[in-house]
Amino acid sequence: MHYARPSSMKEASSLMAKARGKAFLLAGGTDLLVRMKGGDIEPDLVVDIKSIKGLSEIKKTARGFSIGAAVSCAAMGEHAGLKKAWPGVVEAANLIGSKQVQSRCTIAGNLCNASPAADSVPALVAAGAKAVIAGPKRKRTVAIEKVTTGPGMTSLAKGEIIEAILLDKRPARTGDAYLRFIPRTEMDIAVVSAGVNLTLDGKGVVKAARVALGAVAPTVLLVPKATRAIVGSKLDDAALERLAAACSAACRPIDDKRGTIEFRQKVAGVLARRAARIAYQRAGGK
Amino acid sequence: MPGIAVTTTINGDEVEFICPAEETLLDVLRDRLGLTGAKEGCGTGDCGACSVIVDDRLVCACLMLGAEAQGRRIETIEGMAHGEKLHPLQTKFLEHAALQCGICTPGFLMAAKDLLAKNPNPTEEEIRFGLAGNLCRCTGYDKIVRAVQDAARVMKGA
Amino acid sequence: MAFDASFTGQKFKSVGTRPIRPDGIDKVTGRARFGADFNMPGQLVGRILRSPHAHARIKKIDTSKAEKLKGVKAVVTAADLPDLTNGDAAMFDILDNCMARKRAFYDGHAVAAVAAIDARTAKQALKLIKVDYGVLPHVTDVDEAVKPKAPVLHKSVFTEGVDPKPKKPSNVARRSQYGHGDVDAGFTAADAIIERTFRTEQTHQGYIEPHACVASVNSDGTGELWVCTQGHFAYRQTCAQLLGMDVSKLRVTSSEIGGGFGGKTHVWAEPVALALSRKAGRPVKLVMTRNEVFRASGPASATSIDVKIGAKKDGTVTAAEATLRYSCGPYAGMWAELGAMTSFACYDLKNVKSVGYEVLVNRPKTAAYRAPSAPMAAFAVESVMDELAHKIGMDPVKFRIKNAAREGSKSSYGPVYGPIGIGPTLEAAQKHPHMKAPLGKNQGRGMACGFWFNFGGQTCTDLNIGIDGTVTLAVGTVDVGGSRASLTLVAAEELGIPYEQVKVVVADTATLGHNDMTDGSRGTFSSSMATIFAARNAIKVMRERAARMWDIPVEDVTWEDGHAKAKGQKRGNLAPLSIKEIAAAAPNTGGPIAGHNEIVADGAGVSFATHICDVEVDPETGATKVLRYTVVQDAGKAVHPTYVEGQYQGGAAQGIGWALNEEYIYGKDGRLQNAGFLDYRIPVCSDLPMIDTMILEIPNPNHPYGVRGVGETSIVPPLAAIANAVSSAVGVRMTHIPMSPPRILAALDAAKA
Amino acid sequence: MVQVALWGALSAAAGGKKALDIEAKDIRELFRKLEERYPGLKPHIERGIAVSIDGVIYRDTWSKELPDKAEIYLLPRIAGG
Repeated sequence: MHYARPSSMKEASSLMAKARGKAFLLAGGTDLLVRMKGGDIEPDLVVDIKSIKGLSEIKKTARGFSIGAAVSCAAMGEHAGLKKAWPGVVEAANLIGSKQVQSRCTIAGNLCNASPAADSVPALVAAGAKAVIAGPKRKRTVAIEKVTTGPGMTSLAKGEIIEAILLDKRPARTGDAYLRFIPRTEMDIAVVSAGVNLTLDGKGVVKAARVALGAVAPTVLLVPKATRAIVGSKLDDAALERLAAACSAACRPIDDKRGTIEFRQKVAGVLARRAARIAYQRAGGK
Repeated sequence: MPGIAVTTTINGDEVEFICPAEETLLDVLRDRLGLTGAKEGCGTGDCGACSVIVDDRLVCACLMLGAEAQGRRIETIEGMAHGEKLHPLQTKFLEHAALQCGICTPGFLMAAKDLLAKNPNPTEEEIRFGLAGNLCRCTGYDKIVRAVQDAARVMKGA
Repeated sequence: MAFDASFTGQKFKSVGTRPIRPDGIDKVTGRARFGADFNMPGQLVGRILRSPHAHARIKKIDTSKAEKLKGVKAVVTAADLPDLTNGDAAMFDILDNCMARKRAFYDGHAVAAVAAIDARTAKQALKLIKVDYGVLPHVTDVDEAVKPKAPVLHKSVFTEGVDPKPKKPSNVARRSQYGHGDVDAGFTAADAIIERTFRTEQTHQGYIEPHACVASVNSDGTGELWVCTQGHFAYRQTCAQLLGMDVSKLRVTSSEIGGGFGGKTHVWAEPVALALSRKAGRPVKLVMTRNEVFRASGPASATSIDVKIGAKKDGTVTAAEATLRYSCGPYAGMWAELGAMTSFACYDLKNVKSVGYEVLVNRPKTAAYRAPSAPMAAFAVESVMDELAHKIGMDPVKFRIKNAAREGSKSSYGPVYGPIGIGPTLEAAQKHPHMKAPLGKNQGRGMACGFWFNFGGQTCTDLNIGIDGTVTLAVGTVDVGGSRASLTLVAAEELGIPYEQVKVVVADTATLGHNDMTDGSRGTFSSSMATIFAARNAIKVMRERAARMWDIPVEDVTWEDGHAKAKGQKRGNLAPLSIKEIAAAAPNTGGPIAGHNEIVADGAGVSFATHICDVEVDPETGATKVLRYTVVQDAGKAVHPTYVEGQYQGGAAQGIGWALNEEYIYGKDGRLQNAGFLDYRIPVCSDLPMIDTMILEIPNPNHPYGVRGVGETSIVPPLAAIANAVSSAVGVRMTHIPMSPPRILAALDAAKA
Repeated sequence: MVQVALWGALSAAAGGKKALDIEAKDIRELFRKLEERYPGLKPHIERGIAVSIDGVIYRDTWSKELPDKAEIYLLPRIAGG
């Protein structure tokens, strides 16, 4: 195995594009090294992107936030501005693994690992976040939900690297939240999860909503019917029940070692309902 | 395949080593540098027995490549005491019998040190969640939490 | 409860205090050397190739390519571990488990091993070994395995203990039965009967330190083994027999051990490491990965248990019956039998019957796990006791107190009890403030009792007085959880000197006589007994030396407070002699001073506990949070109370994990799906509350200080205590452990439907 | 004379007998006489069995004396954790 530590995106992209054999990017390494240990993969090349300038920074821009691909989730949790604007995204990022894992793991890595159960992804999808993807020839910006195409699979071409994750600026009366279900209180992979992002009008009526579910389908699901269930409501009990039912109905889960189909369907609705309530309060609703 | 030459700082001392690209920091510490205080309980970041502090952040040495240590500042259990003087956490772990078999102890001490550095006045719940990345199978955690609470008290007074 | 006055009156100076453990400083500074922390010159790295199949014939193994790889120094298969067991069936099973011979019996069964110059080469070499498997039908489920059409693991197994002998082979290796009286008559006399079937899934001890050893075998037939084990003498015996070595020529040193809980009472990879070293002619270090620990060491049984108990309206249990099916892995054990013996041991019953079936399945060999087999039986029995109490309208604690075994009760497994602690633990629990604390919405309280036998066994110690009067105590029981602190206290107590003047070490197999393992809660019980007698022998020598120093008859020398004192009026002017003074004069009074003792430390008193817990269940997700937990247990005499509390808390925590989340999950292909700490979910710090403890001291009349073993019983009640609490919180009786959120939610849905 | 109760698999190995009266002064003599009378018990004794004498369990001490009229239970040698 070769280890490379490029100092620019161009160099990194070129290394990845030209690599013969199996090449992997290394940011936090909290998925990559586990897979190497288990013998699932034997990389020929590992490209460490942490020395690339700017990649370890959270930038506040005119349009919102740009989170570099090498920013650790712990650093996201320490960024007061980001936390205030996108509490749901930050709490989702901070749920990945232990404190030890938090010091290293990144949301870009969480996204590219392409697990349906990735904690940060439903929150990012609900938030309408975008990924800036740099390739050998051009840069493109795509919606988060377009990045993963199935378990372990992404739409990234050879040589393409996520450079940053973009989050919009937050207007007033908006709020997001993320909840996941795990059997323990920490250290587990989500059995089912839900991210909700709401915008209210001056009267507390839901104007816009995005609801995303994790671990209930091959990729994170954006649920338009859930949006329809609550837009126009003040998130009363009936709206919440409609939301839960829409989420349960949208699930296409499997039975596996972490949970059953029935459990995931039912709890997806429960979590969406609970997350919506938190997001609503954060948006100033009562 | 040629190894990678790495210069790093461990417990305040500059250290040089050469390791294959795929070797983890844990294997470097234990097998190349003789620092066996960090333990391998799982090799997959699930038990925390290999916890070390890298540039003021707590990490699992099993989830970091040795090559990544270049230019970093690493603290391990071997550097926790100052000469003969134990760190208050070490003293409190002994006084509270916060260890039975002791295999998880170095990892817990590093995690607790990191926790108190970032939050000198943690609640019981903050301690429990802060140490959730470290598995202990002997104690049921009760005495570990009490030792950390007591150490926090002592360190604030010092 | 009758107490032996000679025990309750004992006054101790050291025993019962809480000093810092002697091995502590090495453990908080990272200096303690565990199994994987030791190296030898020229050492190779050993790795094991394991079967990916649950059940397969091994047709052929081609190691030639691996042998040719540069850096590979030895490859071994079953051919390198020939059968030297001479008809000893139990030993053959151990051999076959260490290295599969004709068939691989489970996913993870070792089939070959390599020793190479580094880990990378060893890993590559494993890939070059070609094994030609003939895949066979498998069965991993304990209930499926007993069905008539289940694939039979061994054609040679005909259920033992059944008359007449069965005509067909089956997966039921043995039947055992315990009890007395007439259960049918008992049930006829009952006003209320509860009958239910329970299931528990397979759990692992989950010690944080994987199995690790360094083996070195020389061409002259001598060898050394450094290993993390609960019993280095037992490992020596087994390894020497399997390798055809002389027991005395294999020196085994026990490293510091990173947890065992029964899992390190059996050999796993150690004979393979020795075989590799013998073949390579160099030392070999072999450390299991966590994946290997889960797949190929020894978890506890999965079980399926039927329980039926009947009682009169006044609360008298009239009959109790249990049928217990325990999985053994591919080799017969006595796991169901232990379940049958312990199931009703807490109670004084007129009519009781328990029947155990040892069931063979394609899973790793079952090993001991802390009070082996008792927690599952207690779960079933204590759940039914709880339900029955409610059915007759009696408080569950009162119901248990009314039926509790006491001194003179005939136990359900046969013998009549001496002084025991079940009654007192129940009464203490009844009076505990925890019992009266208010409960909120979705919360429930449960309690349960537990029993374990405790062992004694072969033990010896060497106590040497140093030239400066300090004391070295060499013991042969491995220190798993702080026993060196307890044994230091005992030596200090008996000699009458300060704790700091005694240093305890665990001796290797070449420097001390045979000691049984640290299992069965025997470490402190038996080694403290041998230490007391060794100290008394040393005191006898020191009295003789003092007599010589004073030139008076030895009968006139007594021993008090760490000093020799002269008796009688005319000797009143003789200042007492300290150990230091006697030791300083030793070269001239007869040479070195020591005390030895070799015993069979029999008479370990049985142990009982009662646990109380409160839980809150989220009815929408099935998640359970343990809010409060209290352990009440009899310790006989707590030598170092802090470490006794630690045993109570640790056992309770393991039981909580077992009750709520821990389980082996097998796929249809017979492969283990969760061989890691990510998906085999042992409790993390944030899962648990503080665990309150209450130590009762009902002295064991068979120990000089009244000590009982304390290590195991604490894992027996939690499964039932939590099940009773959850059942109370959700209003549905939970019969399948672990009570994982999907199971709780499914049970709630089923109850609604 | 002591009364010996056989439990579990041992009873089957002794032709279904659940209790026996035997003249034996210690555990060794008890085992020897049991083996003579019931050869089926021999493999069990070799595998190791524990003896409960008036409620106290002995695993290894063959020289342990059996008091007259003592209540003796033969139990399997148990494993611990």
